[in-house]
Amino acid sequence: MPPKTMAPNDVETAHRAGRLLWDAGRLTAKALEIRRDIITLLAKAQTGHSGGPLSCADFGTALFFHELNIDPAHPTWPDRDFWHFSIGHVTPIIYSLMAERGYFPLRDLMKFRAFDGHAQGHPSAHDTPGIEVSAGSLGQGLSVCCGVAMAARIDRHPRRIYCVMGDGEQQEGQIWEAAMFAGHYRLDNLCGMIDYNRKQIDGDVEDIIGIAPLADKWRAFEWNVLECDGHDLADILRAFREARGHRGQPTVILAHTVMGRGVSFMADDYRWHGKPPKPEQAEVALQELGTSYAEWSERLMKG
Amino acid sequence: MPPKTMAPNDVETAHRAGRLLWDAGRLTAKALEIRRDIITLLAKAQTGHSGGPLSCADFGTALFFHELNIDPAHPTWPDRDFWHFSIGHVTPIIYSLMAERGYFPLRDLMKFRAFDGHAQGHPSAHDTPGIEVSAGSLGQGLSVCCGVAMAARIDRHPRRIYCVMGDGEQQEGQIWEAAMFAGHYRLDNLCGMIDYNRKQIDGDVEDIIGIAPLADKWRAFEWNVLECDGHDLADILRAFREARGHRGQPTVILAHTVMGRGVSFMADDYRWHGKPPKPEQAEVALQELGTSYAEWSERLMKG
Amino acid sequence: MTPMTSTISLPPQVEMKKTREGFGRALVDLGERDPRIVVLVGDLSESTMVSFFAERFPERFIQVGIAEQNMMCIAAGLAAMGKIPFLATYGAFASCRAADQMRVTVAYTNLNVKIGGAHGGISVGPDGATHQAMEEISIVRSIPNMSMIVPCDYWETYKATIAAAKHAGPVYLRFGREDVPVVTSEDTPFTFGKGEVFAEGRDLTIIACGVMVYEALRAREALAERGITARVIDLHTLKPLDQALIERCARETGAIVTAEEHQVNGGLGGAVAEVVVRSHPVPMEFVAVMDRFGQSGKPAELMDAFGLRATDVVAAAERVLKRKSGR
Amino acid sequence: MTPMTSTISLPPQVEMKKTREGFGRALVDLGERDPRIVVLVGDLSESTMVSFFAERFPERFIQVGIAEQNMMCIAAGLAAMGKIPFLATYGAFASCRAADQMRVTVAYTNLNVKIGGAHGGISVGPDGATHQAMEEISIVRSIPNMSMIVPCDYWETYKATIAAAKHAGPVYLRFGREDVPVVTSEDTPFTFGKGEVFAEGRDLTIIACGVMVYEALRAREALAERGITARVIDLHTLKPLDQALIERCARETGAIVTAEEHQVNGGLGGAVAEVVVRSHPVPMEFVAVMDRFGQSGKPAELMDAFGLRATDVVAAAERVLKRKSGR
Ligand SMILES: Cc1ncc(C[n+]2csc(CCOP(=O)(O)OP(=O)(O)O)c2C)c(N)n1
Ligand SMILES: Cc1ncc(C[n+]2csc(CCOP(=O)(O)OP(=O)(O)O)c2C)c(N)n1
Ligand SMILES: [Mg+2]
Ligand SMILES: [Mg+2]
Repeated sequence: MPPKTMAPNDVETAHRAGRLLWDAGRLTAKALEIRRDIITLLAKAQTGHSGGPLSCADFGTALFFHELNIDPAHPTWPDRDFWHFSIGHVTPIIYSLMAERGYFPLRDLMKFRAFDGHAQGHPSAHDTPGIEVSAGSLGQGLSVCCGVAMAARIDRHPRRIYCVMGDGEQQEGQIWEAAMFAGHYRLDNLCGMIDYNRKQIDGDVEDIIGIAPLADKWRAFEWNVLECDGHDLADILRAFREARGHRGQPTVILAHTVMGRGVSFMADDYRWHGKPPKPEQAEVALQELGTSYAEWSERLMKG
Repeated sequence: MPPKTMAPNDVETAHRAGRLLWDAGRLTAKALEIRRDIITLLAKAQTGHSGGPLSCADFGTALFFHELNIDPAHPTWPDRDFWHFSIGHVTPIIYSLMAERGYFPLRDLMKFRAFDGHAQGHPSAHDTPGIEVSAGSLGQGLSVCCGVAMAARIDRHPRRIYCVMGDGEQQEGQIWEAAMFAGHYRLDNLCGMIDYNRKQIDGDVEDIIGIAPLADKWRAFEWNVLECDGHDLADILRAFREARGHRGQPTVILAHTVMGRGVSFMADDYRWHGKPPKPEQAEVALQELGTSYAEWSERLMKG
Repeated sequence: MTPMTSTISLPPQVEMKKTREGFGRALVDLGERDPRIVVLVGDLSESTMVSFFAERFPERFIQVGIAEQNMMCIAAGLAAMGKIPFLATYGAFASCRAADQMRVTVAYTNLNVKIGGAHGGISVGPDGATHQAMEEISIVRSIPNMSMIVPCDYWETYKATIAAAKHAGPVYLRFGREDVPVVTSEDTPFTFGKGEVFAEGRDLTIIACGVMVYEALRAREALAERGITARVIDLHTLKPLDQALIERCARETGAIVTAEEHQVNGGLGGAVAEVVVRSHPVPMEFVAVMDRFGQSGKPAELMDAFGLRATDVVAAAERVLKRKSGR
Repeated sequence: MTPMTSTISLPPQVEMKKTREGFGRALVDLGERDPRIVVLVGDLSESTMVSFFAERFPERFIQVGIAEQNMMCIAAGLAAMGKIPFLATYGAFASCRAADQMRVTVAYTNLNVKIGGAHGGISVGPDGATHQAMEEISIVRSIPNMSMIVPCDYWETYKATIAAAKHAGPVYLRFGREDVPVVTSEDTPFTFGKGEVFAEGRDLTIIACGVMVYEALRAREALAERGITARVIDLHTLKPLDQALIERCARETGAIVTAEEHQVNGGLGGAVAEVVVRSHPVPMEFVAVMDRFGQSGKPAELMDAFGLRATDVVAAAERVLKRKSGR
């Protein structure tokens, strides 16, 4: 069985099993590549969501390249941690993280939402190796993770379970059913992460149906609540550490983020929730991210 | 149009419109009759729920005989307040309150759950005059009341809206969708009441899926939270007064009650959630309530 | 009494038993054999009879409370980790309250989740319309990857539950509330995905599921007295559908009556009609709930009032035979 | 080109327009005329095109956020107070996420709630299976008191929305995401509850709904070239069903092909089959999604891959004609 953890310097390819435990500096660099992937694959597909994937990019990278104990070469490795994005629409970052971590070739990203590719518009276990449970209808993921956490408890397995949620998604009642369940059963192997970018499709979350005070809500549902700057890798790692150390309660991390973060003209603009950059916009975005479509798409096609 | 309020002593029949504003003493006496109705109609039907109706008996009586501005003779009176039991299974008290208040003859209670009666196992707008929206699937009622409250706001109508919920029912996520909605829109014409009897079908609420700290939850959803002794009529009236006076937020009243309250062998026993007393048990219960099946069923049949 | 062979013959007095008890008992036996079996319930342990399992295997029993959406997805998570979860609630909530979760998380992922929907049909009785689930067949059949079984009695429910555990993939089991006639025995054959020929006949075929199988068998006796031989099919598996058997019955008997304790739109009748028109069109009549909500009453009163009795099957048989013979 | 009269004739180049835009425009016109009209949305204002109404009547527009169950019941409360609420979300969530609320609170109470289900069908495209609603007909038809309309183009969606407001009782409206051919005009007749004969024919009847009406009309042209005259019915109202028209088509043409962008189990085909076997059994073939989930891709690619094209309708017509003539 592969080792549970390994020193960062062992790792040259992302195909190794276990926790990568990358440091903040290295994660910051990888998050930049993830953002380049997101823009590039969206530019190629000309369909898909830009805003959420970019706000998830930093903590998503920390999750995959530091925190998770996984073996992308063996997605069903029995000792794996379980990760799940309840916000199925952020497939651009899900697939980018998976490809960069080694679940499948980078070139697959260039067939995002394509008829002849596996990278469906919303995560499909039937199509993509490493996706364990399909998603796309909001509010269901935390419940799925509660089931995985209960299975681990029944099996006395040390597996940790990570669930990424959206802030608009908090409006779905099922989230609170799952919250109540996990609080009741004190599922401390469960860690929820909320992409608190303050935007959803129709505008600002607080204008649509306000979710504040969000920390109070989770606390009232008997969860351990942590907050972090969702774009500061060091702060994100600190939150992960605290979550891992907390016993007797599930932990939720409110990751304060900015929708569209990393691309000037997308940042903090809800209108970028669900649309891809046009080719010329993508070029500008990729310049801001220190590359070009030609360069980065070539990297992906070769990968 | 009928008067909005009238002094208690005007009221001989319950058929008058407006708020009855009965005092605690008179309400306590009426609540005893309501309990007698509940046991009697359940004994007759030999099917139905005992526990919840008995825990709701006191605040239910205060709602119908003090608080609500209604005209049972004209259930669709445009100026009426709106009341709704989200816990559709407590039909024994719903029908008892309706009949005692004058929506339909008392004798109809003796056809509870009967093929040839209108008193369905769960409230049916199609069958029973005065039932405005059918219920029976838990968790939906507060949302209905949010819709009624929004209609009143659109029409600039002073109508007040009262929604009775269960404590086990708090486990349904839709309750929290409605709570978030009402908090967001600051629906201060809406008053939720929770029959906090600490029991549900399979046992103690805190053993099934704990809902505590319930007041914190509602506060975190931006509601004004009041608590009262759900069996002390004076305390219930105090809560209603405070709720009516509160502006800028919806109010929820946590009515601390005892399931099966009023009948010694039913009190605080979850096994009475969903079953009726056998004839001999009903006789004992009615003795405790100061009457007999013969006497009370005759009153109902004559009414 | 009838010239045709019959694998099932009813005594005048038939034993009565609850189908849901077959579910409860089977879960315990499954639990003994297979540690992967996990049971979830939404605050309805007694009425779904998973209480038997809860007592025997508390560590594999999960109380979810009143949260059906959550329960459906928790079961999905358990299945994703290799468990074989059975969830139990009333059919109205299993099929409707958690429909989106059944479609997206369970069925689209094709997870090994078993859904126990109790209190199906008008025979639920006094609880009234909201608790009388009669839309499950239409809903579940429309969702890809789902399988569905509507057993006819205690023993068949027991076997269906065992079969559901064996089948890899999501399965919806529908059962009722009341004591219903036990028409099969412990050793009556049961094959998932196949209809069972309970009685032979030449003049028409009665295809039934659930408690209506009993009514169909009684109807067959009544018809036999008038010299009419009716084949009776117990079509316990609604999905996948035994198309070959249905086509054969259409060809061999030339007329079909379906009988179900379910809404007429998209139910057993619809499922059979879809096969018949595509293979061998013959006259059909439907015995079902005619697109109306239920109501309170005694189960027997309701079965009568909603036209779900052997006499209603007989009447439908006579109508369909008239049409068959072109009169 | 074809001997039979046709009320709808297609130019080589047909204008393309979104059905959901007909919904959005109709809501504004309804709002002008009737102050009782209220519109609710679940964080999908643009894609359901209720944004037009929101701009024009902000005081009668209610943003519910991502909470479909809540939205369904809020609409019920508004209807109970005399409003005429239209709610809008994607069909997958309108039909599945809020199914229990639609059944118990809306339909059982028979409240005047109008449900706008956008993004129905495989043609939703790149979003993939979860967002391609293809179970709505089965679900909604099974619920008593519900009505359902699946309009074929922009103008029909506009008229269906107006008709839904006129009809007293709950109505489910299904429309798609993409630009689809505008086959009707502002003054093409539309009657709620009736099917429209879009083109006459003797040899078989093609009964279609939604975008498949266009494919049916194209198929009719192709068949005409082979001397086959196909009647084309636009069966926009799935419930209540125009049984008389379906029976007449069965009798007069002796063969039926149904075409729908929906799961084959319990959809339009099933609804028609239920009428056919009970009235005048004839061979039928179904053009539909064959009980499988959708996937990502361009709408056109998916319509081809899932067999929802005029050519597929033609092939089905040839199969059914073979069976009709007993070959
Ligand atoms: C049950 C359900 N309702 C509606 C949608 C449509 N939808 C997809 S994403 C989204 C907004 C989600 O907001 P948020 O969670 O904040 O994600 P973000 O916009 O920040 O990426 C909506 C309404 C859906 N996918 N599922
Ligand atoms: C959606 C839904 N799930 C389950 C049920 C079955 N059920 C009826 S009452 C009840 C328990 C409700 O508990 P609580 O709200 O505390 O009411 P009480 O038992 O105190 O009367 C349940 C699970 C239902 N009616 N609706
Ligand atoms: Mg957001
Ligand atoms: Mg309770």
